[in-house]
Amino acid sequence: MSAPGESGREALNRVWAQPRGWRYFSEVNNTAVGLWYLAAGLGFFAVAGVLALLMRLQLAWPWMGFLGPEAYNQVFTMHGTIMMVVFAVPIMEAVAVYVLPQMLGVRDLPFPRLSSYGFWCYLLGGLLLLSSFLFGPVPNGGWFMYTPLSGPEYTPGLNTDFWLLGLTFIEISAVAACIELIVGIMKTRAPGMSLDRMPILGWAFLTVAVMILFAFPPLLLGDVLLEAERVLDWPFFDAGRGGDPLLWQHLFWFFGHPEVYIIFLPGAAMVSTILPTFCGRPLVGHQWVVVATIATGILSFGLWVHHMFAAGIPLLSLSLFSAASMAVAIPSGIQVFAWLATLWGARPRWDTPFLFVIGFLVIFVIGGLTGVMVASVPFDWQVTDTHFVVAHFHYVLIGGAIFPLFGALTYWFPLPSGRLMDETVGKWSFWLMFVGFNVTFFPLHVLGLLGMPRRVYTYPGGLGWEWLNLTATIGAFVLGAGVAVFFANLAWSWKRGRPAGHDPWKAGTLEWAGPTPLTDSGGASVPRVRSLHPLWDQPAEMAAAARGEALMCRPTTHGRETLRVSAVSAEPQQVIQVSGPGWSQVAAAAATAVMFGAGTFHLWGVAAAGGVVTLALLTRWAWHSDRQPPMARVDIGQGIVVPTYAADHSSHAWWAAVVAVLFDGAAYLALLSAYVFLWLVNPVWPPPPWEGRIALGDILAGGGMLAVAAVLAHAGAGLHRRGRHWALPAGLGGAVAVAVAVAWTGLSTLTAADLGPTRHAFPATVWVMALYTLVHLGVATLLALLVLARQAAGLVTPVRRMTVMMTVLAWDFAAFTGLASMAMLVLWPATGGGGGICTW
Amino acid sequence: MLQSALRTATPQAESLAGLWWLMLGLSVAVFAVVMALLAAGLLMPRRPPPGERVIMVGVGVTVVVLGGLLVHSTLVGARVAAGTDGDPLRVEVVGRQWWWEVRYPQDGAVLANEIRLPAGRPVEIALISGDVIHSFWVPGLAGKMDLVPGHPNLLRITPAEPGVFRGQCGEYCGTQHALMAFMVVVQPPADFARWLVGQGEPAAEPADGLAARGRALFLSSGCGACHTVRGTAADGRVGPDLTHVGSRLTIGAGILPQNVGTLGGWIANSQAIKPGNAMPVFDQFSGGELRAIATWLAGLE
Amino acid sequence: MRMAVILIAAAVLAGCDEIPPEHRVAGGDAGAGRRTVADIGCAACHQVPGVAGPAGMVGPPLKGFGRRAMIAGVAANRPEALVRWLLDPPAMAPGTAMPDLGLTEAQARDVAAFLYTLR
Amino acid sequence: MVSLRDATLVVAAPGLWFGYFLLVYGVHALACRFLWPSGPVLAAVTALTAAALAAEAWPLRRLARIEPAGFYRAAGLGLGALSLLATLWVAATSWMVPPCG
Repeated sequence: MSAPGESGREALNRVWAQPRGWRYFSEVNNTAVGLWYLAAGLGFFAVAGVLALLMRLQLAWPWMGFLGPEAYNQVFTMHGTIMMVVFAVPIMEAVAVYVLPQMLGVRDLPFPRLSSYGFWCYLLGGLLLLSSFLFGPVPNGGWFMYTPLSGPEYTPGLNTDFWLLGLTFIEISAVAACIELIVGIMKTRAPGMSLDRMPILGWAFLTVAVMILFAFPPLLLGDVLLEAERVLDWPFFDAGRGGDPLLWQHLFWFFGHPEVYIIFLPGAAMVSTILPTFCGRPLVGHQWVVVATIATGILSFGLWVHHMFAAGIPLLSLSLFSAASMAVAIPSGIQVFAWLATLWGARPRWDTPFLFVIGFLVIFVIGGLTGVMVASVPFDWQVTDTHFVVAHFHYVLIGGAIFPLFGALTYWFPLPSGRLMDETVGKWSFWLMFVGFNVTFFPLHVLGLLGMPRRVYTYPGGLGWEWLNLTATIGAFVLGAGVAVFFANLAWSWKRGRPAGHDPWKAGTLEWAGPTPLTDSGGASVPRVRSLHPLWDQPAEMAAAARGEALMCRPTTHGRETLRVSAVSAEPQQVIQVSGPGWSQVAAAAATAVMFGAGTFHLWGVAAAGGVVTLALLTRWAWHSDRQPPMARVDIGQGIVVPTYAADHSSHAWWAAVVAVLFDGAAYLALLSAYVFLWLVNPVWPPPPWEGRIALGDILAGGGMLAVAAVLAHAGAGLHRRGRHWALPAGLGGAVAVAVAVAWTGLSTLTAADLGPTRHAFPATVWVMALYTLVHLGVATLLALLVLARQAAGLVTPVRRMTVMMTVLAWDFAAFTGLASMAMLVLWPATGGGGGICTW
Repeated sequence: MLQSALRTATPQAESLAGLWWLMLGLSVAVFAVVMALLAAGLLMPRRPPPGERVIMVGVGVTVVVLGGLLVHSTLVGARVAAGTDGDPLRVEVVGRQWWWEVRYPQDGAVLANEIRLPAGRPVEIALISGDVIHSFWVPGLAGKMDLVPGHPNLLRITPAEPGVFRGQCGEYCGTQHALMAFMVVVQPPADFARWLVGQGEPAAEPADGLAARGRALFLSSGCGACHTVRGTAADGRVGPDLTHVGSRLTIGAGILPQNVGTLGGWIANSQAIKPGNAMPVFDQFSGGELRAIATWLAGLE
Repeated sequence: MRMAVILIAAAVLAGCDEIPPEHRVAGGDAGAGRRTVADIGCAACHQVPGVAGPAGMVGPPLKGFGRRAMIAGVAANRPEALVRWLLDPPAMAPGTAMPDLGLTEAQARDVAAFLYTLR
Repeated sequence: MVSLRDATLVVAAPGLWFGYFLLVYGVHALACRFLWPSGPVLAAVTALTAAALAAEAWPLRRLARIEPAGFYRAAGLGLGALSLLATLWVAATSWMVPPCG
């Protein structure tokens, strides 16, 4: 559908044109948002890198007076936190947002506005965390924030609050990326790119997104519980009142260990992308590398206790985690052998990206070997929390992620800039980084064995640590110089680099199909893919696609659109209209920032106002979603006709809803696990004062009403689908009424039971479970009201019913988790011998 | 090296060091092989890539090596954790921000930042947290074991022969985590027995007038609100027990040698030495008064 | 870093024989003196260039000691007086906080020699 | 054509392993808390998991007929083999160590 006389390409350029001037920041397209993400990530990297240099200066010699203990503790906390949470994971998401759509051959991911909202939350959350340097109470509990040190008694200032709220804010971006990547990779690929033809990078980001889905919710729960302990004095981690400091460690490391692989897997995938290009041949054992990627992702969830080998946990439990930790080395081995086999006799080209890949291989193998060492329980008793571990994980993370990332930045630099980075300067930056890295971190292995712990701001002389530390400090500045040279090269080459032209590296994947720099629309048409390396195996077709002679060579629904395909075999299913520029995501992020910023300072009124505004903006956003273009079916070329709207279980929107519910469900499972954990560590559960506080009848009645609410929502939606328009208000209205009744009776029952959440971890946990259900009933109610309003406005029909499906899902989830909580409270303690909370 | 994990004096630490040397040998071999393959692959003349079978071969070798290591490491862990048979000496160590209280419950001895053990006898060290999480680590004697509030832990070691070993907190525990060290002195059993009897006794009487003046100043300046000196009115429980402070090797939790000079310096301005520690600055004394208190304390052997 | 530079500089200066004749300590070994200063923990009270230690703030910092005119304000800064001071400070200045540290005569000479390298 | 359900089958094995891992960890924690004998339970769970992992190879064979390239079948078998190995390692270590020590 173009204006009269307009060619397909002109129409594409019009609808995909990026706004100019300050309006540029209203853009939501991945080629803009991905770049901002990358720039912000590198900015935070630079900050954390400077913090690292400050630490190395302080440790250069015994008793240095450069940083005092408090300053040093703040610096190492912020270095770790920024590197892990504000740099490493987001920069990988940034690469995914920028490169994946091009590599998968589509114009954009399915939810650009969500990506953009995620970016703004990330940027503002990172700045909130950094702003603690302005206000003074810089987080100082280490990036792992162990309780009770980080709790209200030992850190009464706002230090921990900055960390907890800053991270929670940033996690919004992780959730957004997780939804965007899972749905994007599974549902928006070029036709014909079945999963077996999907590049490793796609597999890695799919795995990583699924890992985020299950790893981040426990941290989120931990954040909420710790903030509740700090603000409300609910003693989840206080051993004196039935809590347990180890609960925090379990929640944190259930996130913290997969986190490392969330960073490493994309790095490895970048290697699997760059290496074949420079060797001019496909990756040997592609399918085994896919297997290794998936296996690493899942095995990494069986490793979390290996951060707690010295905590006094029974040896048998430790041994299980030791076995899993050794097992995870096998998939890494698969990848290393696949790379070696690909290199074998390939006579590769030695450009900078390839140098970074080789540097990666050397460093990562060392990091992997020390990783096997620390997987050994008894050896880890010696080296855990020493500089040996510092050396190990910097070998894995800098070697496994930073070197591939810098290689990848050099490799993909032509896509946004149309230019190549300077080769000579690039080689300088590589060698400075490679030498500096090893000089910095190799001596730390020895220091750890000589007894130097981590997180010490100084150390006495005479222990044999002086010269190794001095060497490491000198190395750190060489490494820093290498990074600075790399950044200078980025800046200089952006405008002045040699023009890259078409496919400068002779790569085989789709992001290089068109000209550089990328056009705003991301390509003149969408190709049909028949190979893992389309540019190598079907060059003529790809050239035709680049000329606009394949699919979707003009906008068929007036707006920006991308193609939805079937998840496995990538058959075209639907043309999706995606969002264009606008400010609602920026405004929503700003309101969210007010909420978290004010919350950090415990200004609850302002925070609540920010929350209400955020909710209002999100509602407005939701109001304009679930669009149904006027034409029901469109021809996207080559005789392929697809619908423009679908509300079924293959729809991208439904997938997104399911992913969101899985995330929420993972948080709920973490909550249940916390409940079971506290039950196991307490000798009597519930403790005697809480026995028989609630009548069983009250609980059964509450559970019954929850079930009724879900059934009503289902019935209303089902009848509405069959054309009974009245059924929707009746069903959803009934569900809302029942929810109000449940909330009312539940709250009055709990209040009457006088549980006293500050007295013990048991009543505090019961309250959290109750509040969880109440919040979810609230969300379900809001969604129901939104759907009813949309119906009144004619935006919901028996066909256009995606919002109805999502609302019913929310009711199901609220009812299901509420029932599970009640069952837990009633049944679980009874099996432990003690009396339950209920009077039977 | 006082604090090295490779200079060991118990069968337990010995096993851990043995594990290290074994894994180092394996790792060097693996690294050499991988680097040789990498170099060969990069340098050789152009040829078609090998089939996927090589990956399988590599993975097979990895599985065998790792499996063997896992079995060995698990067995070593079980052996080390079990300790050795015999009638164990029980010592209690309470970690506090940022020092260690050491108790010998059977003998009534209480001291700080120094543990003495008899050579040749199994020891059970009960590890108790007094506030936040700490970790007890004497690399020459054993691996780390955390002190977790609500979870008393037990560490079993058997010091083999006399020697002095430095230990240090292994888990980040706040401002002065870095300067939370202690000494472990392994003595011949007879020396140890004598020492333990002495530690159980009340403080010695002042040897001279200067020391007597020091004791009077100590008691009149409020030091007893935090410190205990058995045999005097000082019975505070906040800071270390000073009854036999003059017999210890270090002050300030293993960071300075103990002598009359460092004691005086610590009293007058410990915040300059160990910023953030719980002891306030006592800068109200005259030079002579400070010297008197330090002299008395240094004489409490 | 700074400490390392100072340390190297001190070593170089010591070797350069720039110590004026009136500050030569007969039988004093500056290197051994530096080790003694580190071993007995002078840093609890004094900041001593070339000896890593906590920033003691009880007595005067010893930077530039070789250019000081007086010892503790009671005696001219000459080797014999310094050795006497190190052996028993209260004997020379009864009100001083610095105690008799129980140094041997040889140790005191070494320490004195070291202190004169601090210029 | 390979369906979403087939693709799910490909990644089922490591999921099985993870369930097994959590179960062993949980059963062991419960056994130590309440002094149950955990050995027979763990042996039974291990045998069941290993059997399930082996049985997964059968439906994967079907994929070979509908997908000549062999990608899904190979990936499924590879993940199954790795999961079986990890299961056996976990079982072996839990055998070698005294419980609740």
